[in-house]
Amino acid sequence: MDVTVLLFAAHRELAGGKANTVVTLPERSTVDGLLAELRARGGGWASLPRRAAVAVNRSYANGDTVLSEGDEVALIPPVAGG
Amino acid sequence: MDVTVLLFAAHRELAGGKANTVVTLPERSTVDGLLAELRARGGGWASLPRRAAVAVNRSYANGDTVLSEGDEVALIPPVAGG
Amino acid sequence: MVWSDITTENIDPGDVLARVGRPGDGAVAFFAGVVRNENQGRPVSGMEYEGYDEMAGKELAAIVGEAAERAGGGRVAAVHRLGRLAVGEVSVAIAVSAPHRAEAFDAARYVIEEIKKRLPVWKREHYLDRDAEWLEGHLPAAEAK
Amino acid sequence: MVWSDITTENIDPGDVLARVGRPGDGAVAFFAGVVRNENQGRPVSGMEYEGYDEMAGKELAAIVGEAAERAGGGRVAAVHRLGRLAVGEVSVAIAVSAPHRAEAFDAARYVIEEIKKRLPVWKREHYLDRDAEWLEGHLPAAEAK
Repeated sequence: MDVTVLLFAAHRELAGGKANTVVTLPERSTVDGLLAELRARGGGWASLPRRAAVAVNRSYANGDTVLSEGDEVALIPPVAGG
Repeated sequence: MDVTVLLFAAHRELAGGKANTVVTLPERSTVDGLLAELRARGGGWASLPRRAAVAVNRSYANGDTVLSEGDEVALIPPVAGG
Repeated sequence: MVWSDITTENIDPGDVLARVGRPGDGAVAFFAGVVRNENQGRPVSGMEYEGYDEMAGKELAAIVGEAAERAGGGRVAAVHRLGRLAVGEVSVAIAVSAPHRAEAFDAARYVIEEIKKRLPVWKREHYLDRDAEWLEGHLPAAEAK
Repeated sequence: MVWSDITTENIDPGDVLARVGRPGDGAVAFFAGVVRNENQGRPVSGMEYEGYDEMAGKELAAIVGEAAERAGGGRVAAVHRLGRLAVGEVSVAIAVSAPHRAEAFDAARYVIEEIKKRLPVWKREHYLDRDAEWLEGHLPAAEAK
């Protein structure tokens, strides 16, 4: 299945400036599985912060949230609004 | 010596609507002495609330504050600004 | 910078807000008190504010000075209106700017709490269904016996 | 009544204030965040706000809804700006009206604290004397390992 990964701010710069990328994963992969897959790519991806919040389809999710085809998964760096 | 007594809000109504009045007191009278003198007048004055804050010359003062000729003594009902 | 005033004119929140803010301030807090249309279930037609004008001006100036000090030298502006106000009209407005939000909120809150404790102002509520009444207030701390 | 928005336009505090207030409300609290001219001693020339737009809109709406409930059904309006802001420009503005002041202050404070904790927005500070930097932020509570 394919999910779309969104990157923001400092994360985007770590990953070579890409704002989003499509990742193909085994069925029933979790958020943690996706993160492991991304880090295994090496380069900037390897240095994605160990601590990252994740939103699936625009709601905060946990590491064990199971993903589905077409999900929008956003890696949320520590937020700094206001 | 003479001091000017200012009355406000509910106090003024107790004292027959007068906003201020001049009171003649013995030299070195205190705020408490003035209050006793006013209450002794009877009528509405007798019912001036037992608890009243007092300002002498526009600063909050205590019951034992000593008064001087010409002082402006305001009886301050419980305040309700804002 | 502090600014304070006792006025019988209409209060414009924008004017009060415009009195604070400087390049080093990252936070602006504002508070306004507004005449309500009811109090404890009684329909209210308006509020009449009486003040000991000269002392109220001096006391409000002291309060904003204390607030500015608490806000680490922040800017504080406060104005209290006297006279007869209609429902929805602003009776008091306070603006504070400070480097950070905690200081700004705290100073704005300090000003309104101190106004309620010590500003020599009284209010008489006018009701739709009965006579006007002076509202119970707070006895200032310095108290004669 | 709640209102919230994520915008790239200039924020006018008066517009945000005008969105709250009703006849039963006696208190209006307001907060604005403003771009400062320095941070920890470094001169700042401006701030660049990036957001996860769609999620930020949804999250800000959730925050103002929670705040309105805390304020006993008070009115809450909040707007956050994105894009490049100059020193002195407003990045966020929050207005709350409620029957009494404690509720209004608490709700306004709640909105800004929750924005700082959970709104998916990031800021990059631009300095006069060096390169821009993404600022350290807060990790939202829902956290993947």
